[in-house]
Amino acid sequence: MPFGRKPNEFPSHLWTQCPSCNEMLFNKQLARNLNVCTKCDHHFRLGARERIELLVDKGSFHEHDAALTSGDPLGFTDSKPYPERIAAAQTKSGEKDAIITGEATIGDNPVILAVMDFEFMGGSMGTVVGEKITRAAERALAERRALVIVSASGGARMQEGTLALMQMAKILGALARLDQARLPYVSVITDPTTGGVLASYASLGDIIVAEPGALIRFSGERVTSGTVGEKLPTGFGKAEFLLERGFLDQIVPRPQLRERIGFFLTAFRAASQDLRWSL
Amino acid sequence: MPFGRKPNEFPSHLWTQCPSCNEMLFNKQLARNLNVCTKCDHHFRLGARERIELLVDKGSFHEHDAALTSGDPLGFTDSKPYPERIAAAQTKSGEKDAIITGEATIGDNPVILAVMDFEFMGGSMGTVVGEKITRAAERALAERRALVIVSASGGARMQEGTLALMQMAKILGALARLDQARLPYVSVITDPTTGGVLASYASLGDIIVAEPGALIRFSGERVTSGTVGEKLPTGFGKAEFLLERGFLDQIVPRPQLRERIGFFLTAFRAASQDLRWSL
Amino acid sequence: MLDRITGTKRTVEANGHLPVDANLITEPAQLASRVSAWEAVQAARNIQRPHTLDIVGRVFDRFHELHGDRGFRDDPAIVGGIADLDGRPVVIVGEQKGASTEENIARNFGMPHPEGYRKAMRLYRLAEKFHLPLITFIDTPGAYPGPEGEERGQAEAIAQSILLMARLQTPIVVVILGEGGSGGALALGVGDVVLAMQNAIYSVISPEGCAAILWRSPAEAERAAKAMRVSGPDLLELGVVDALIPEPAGGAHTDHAATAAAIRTALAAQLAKLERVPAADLMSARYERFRAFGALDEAGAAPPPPPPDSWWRRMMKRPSS
Amino acid sequence: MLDRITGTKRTVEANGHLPVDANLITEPAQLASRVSAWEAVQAARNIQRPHTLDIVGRVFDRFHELHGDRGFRDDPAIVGGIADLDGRPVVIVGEQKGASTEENIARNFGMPHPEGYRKAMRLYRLAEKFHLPLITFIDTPGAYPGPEGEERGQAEAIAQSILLMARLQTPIVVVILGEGGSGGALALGVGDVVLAMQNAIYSVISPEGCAAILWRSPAEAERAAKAMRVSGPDLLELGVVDALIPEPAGGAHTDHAATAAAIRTALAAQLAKLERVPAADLMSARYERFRAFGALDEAGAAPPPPPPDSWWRRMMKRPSS
Ligand SMILES: [Zn+2]
Ligand SMILES: [Zn+2]
Repeated sequence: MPFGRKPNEFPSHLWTQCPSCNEMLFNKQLARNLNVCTKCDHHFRLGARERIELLVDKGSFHEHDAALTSGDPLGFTDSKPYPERIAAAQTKSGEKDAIITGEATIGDNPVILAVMDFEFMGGSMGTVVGEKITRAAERALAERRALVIVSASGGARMQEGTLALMQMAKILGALARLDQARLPYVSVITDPTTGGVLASYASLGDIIVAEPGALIRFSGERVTSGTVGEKLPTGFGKAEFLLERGFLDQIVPRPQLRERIGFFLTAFRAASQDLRWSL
Repeated sequence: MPFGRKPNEFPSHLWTQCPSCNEMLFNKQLARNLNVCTKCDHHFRLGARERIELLVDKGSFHEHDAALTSGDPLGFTDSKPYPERIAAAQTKSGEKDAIITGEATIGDNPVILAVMDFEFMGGSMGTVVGEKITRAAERALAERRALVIVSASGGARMQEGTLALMQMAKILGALARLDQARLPYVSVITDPTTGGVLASYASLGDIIVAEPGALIRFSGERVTSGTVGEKLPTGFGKAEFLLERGFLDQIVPRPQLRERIGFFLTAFRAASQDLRWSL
Repeated sequence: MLDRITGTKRTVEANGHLPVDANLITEPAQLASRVSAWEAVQAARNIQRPHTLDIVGRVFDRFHELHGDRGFRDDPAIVGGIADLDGRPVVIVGEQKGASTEENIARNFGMPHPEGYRKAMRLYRLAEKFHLPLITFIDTPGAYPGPEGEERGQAEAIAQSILLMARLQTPIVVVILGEGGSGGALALGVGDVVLAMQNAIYSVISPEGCAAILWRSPAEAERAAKAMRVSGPDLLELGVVDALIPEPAGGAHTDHAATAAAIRTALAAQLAKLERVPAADLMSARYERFRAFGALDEAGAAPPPPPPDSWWRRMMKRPSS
Repeated sequence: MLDRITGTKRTVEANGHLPVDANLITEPAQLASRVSAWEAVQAARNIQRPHTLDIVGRVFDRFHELHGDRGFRDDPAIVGGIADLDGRPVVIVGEQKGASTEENIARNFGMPHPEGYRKAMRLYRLAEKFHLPLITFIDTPGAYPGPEGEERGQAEAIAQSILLMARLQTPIVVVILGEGGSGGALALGVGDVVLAMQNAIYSVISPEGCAAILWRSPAEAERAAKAMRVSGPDLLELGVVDALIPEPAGGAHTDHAATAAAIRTALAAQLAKLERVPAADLMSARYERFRAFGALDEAGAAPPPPPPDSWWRRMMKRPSS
């Protein structure tokens, strides 16, 4: 701890304690450092707007489908009705749903970008996320751009029932067409990515990278322990574990993401433009 | 043991002892039963000519490339020169090399058939085996027949060096074309199949079946224990083990092989003739 | 404006290939009585309900099972092979529960590991290679959620499986036999026609799992099942399934033979229709079928164009209704 | 009549795309002195010899490694990724030995498990999808022969890998860096051009393994190496490799930088040639390259037709020599 002060001496609107190294971090400095701990490189979660800013070439982003919001197809109510939950999340976040999509360039490569935001109802995937990603993939196909999706999600949105589940098939249908057209798709997995998002587009990139320390699991902890009740080894379900198990191409620290994705896209594009290999 | 007689009371040209149940089996009866023990169903090895007879529709087999024999590209000598080894194997077996190929029908399905014989230099794959299988695959492609290969082999033939190794790439090049043309290839693995044969065509069938109890391993026991020195579990490397590990479609007892292969080929052919699904 | 609530009507019409003579239920009103979601959950999980191999043995004339993923293990929770329906060869893939505790332990209660989905994918490709129609049977609480599944890529296997079905160039008929549990079900669920047994369920998360998260108590599973609308009639109204296959009056578990007979009738009719569809039409109809799912509100956007006439209407040269 | 002894000449001519300016050795006579097979074995196995990542780091301008088979494990005995040679992006896959005992333990002495070959295949497909040339580096005693390898399908993985290379629709250049051990090497070895370092070896079975079987003593490995003709000049004469890349006078281990420079020159020249070949020609030339290997005697058969003019000659519109 810096200067031997106790945590309660740090007002929470000014300071954040790093859960990894316990360092007290000045919020402004943390934000300047892309929400990465200046002492131990712990990657804090990052909002979708900030994420877009760090990923794309400066000023190149133009948002698509910003007005799309969810209906309530099931008339779903638990402790409160689903429309109220959405309205609350919208008010809190200023966003319409758990994803922002648009066009941009990354290292001068034209891309369609989709970035999820965990702060909006746990980044859950309902029909808005499904529709926006599907449109993104269809636009990438129509305009022959690469597709980059940044995932951060607790899984499918239960309040939309099987219609949420169907989004997995809907999105993957569009990704199949993109693949057939030999257009690149880069999946960026951030903390946390689980459930139906991991079991669909997050796991399918031509290149799949993750941020250090990200939790990446098919089953939520609650589901796993409730259903099967086994004890899990430490490090299980973290990005580093998945790299070792063969499911990630690389773990890329946040400050290097733009450059790294740009490298891969440039390689894929350089060769594709050269139609000499085209069959 | 039948009638309480000792093994030495059974002349070996008349009787064979089953290594699995110790039953003494009258050779003629064993042959009539397709070299399967009448008591415990142990599958003895079977020569290529007998194998062909049990596999194809009666009288439908016509041999191809019967005159092909091996040169001595390396001038290879160990305790005796390679050409002498070949000559000895030819004299002993009456065959030119470790494989017989030809056309036939199986359950009325037109096939090209290739059957290896372990008795000829341990069923080793040299350039004759490579050439005959490649020609078989090329004929299947040209005549739009299915390809059926029955493997029984200790692996690549060391006396032909890297030219034997190259046969794996040569054969698989032809199998790739067959696959692209959507023609079926059925791999039948018999005791024993190891090394370069297992690591090439034997492991690649649209359907892969094996006979009960067949030894099926990539590494010969000698190589494995010499190089790595680990102790192996019982049952390791037997057909039943491979089925459990996901590498075989089925284990098919010898008497059912023709009918089973016929069933699959009929299914594949019925649909392929129907060009409504053709894309 | 709320412009795209997916409903049975739209989806069934777009895929309009459900023959009347197959005795299928395409409207909840056709049902004499409507089960509650929780009754459906219990019926779908009844251990005496016919499971995949039982149905396959009764529906098809011949069946030879094919094993293995060619990479790690033969998963007993997924079965598959080649079968024959009135001389028409098809590829079968289904999730397999047990009819007893012992069998359920051997079958892992119908919860596949990643190698199960990889076996399924191998058979999907086999179907495609030889232009064989693919028929899948869904019956799983979900993909196995334990550590071994995570280690070997449960999520990757499910994702690849869905992707492959979406692009597989051969007709696919999906039958939800009993429990359709989440992604582990959808990995077998992307088809040209999706049918469900009358008492089958299909859900994005198990009712218990949903209750544990939203109501903080698995005991609220009944409320969760109702809220998620998991029963056959619900699925029909949501358009998630195209039709229900009727079960015997007491439920499928009371009469396996009659249940199989109804499935056989339905499959024979679907295959007869699907085999007349040009492949390119099949692929775009499948894309559109899943593309349509949504419940969206888009301020200021023009209403979406009406879907083009389905291949079925074009083929039949009948006017749209 | 012994009609088809494969020799360097035939193969190199059919593939006649070896540019003179790359300083390649296409005739044993070009070598100042010819190493014995056993000397080559020892040189190829020298722990100080440059291994794949060392070469990749020196040959290419940028390199980013890609990990994992997407199913079981990231095998450290096979490395791969995307690299850049004078602005030309390529996919790299290579077997990786260690330069120390610790590193060798981590790299399993360059002996891949099945998941290593499955990682390689994933990268082969990536190269194909984006029309990137594939460059492979072979350096392995062989595929790992232990039980885990058998359990996870060592044979299947190698077979699939060879099959995939045979049909991969993108140019492939193979470089045998050190030890080319049997099927475990061939899984990276099916290319349009196959080059070997001057002191590399390539064999159907390790000299020790061959000796143990034929001479019943691993101590006879030297005789086995000679009999199997595993050295660079032997491979050139047999046509198994198209050319040798010269090593520094003391061997590659004495000067990694000079070794890498020679490899870079060779690769740049090959890529420049190959990128001008139409894909269909590439595929048939690759087929013919491996199709030609044989040493056959066929009584009564007509001599085989002469091979058609290679794509290279056709492209260059020069008369056959
Ligand atoms: Zn920290
Ligand atoms: Zn016996």
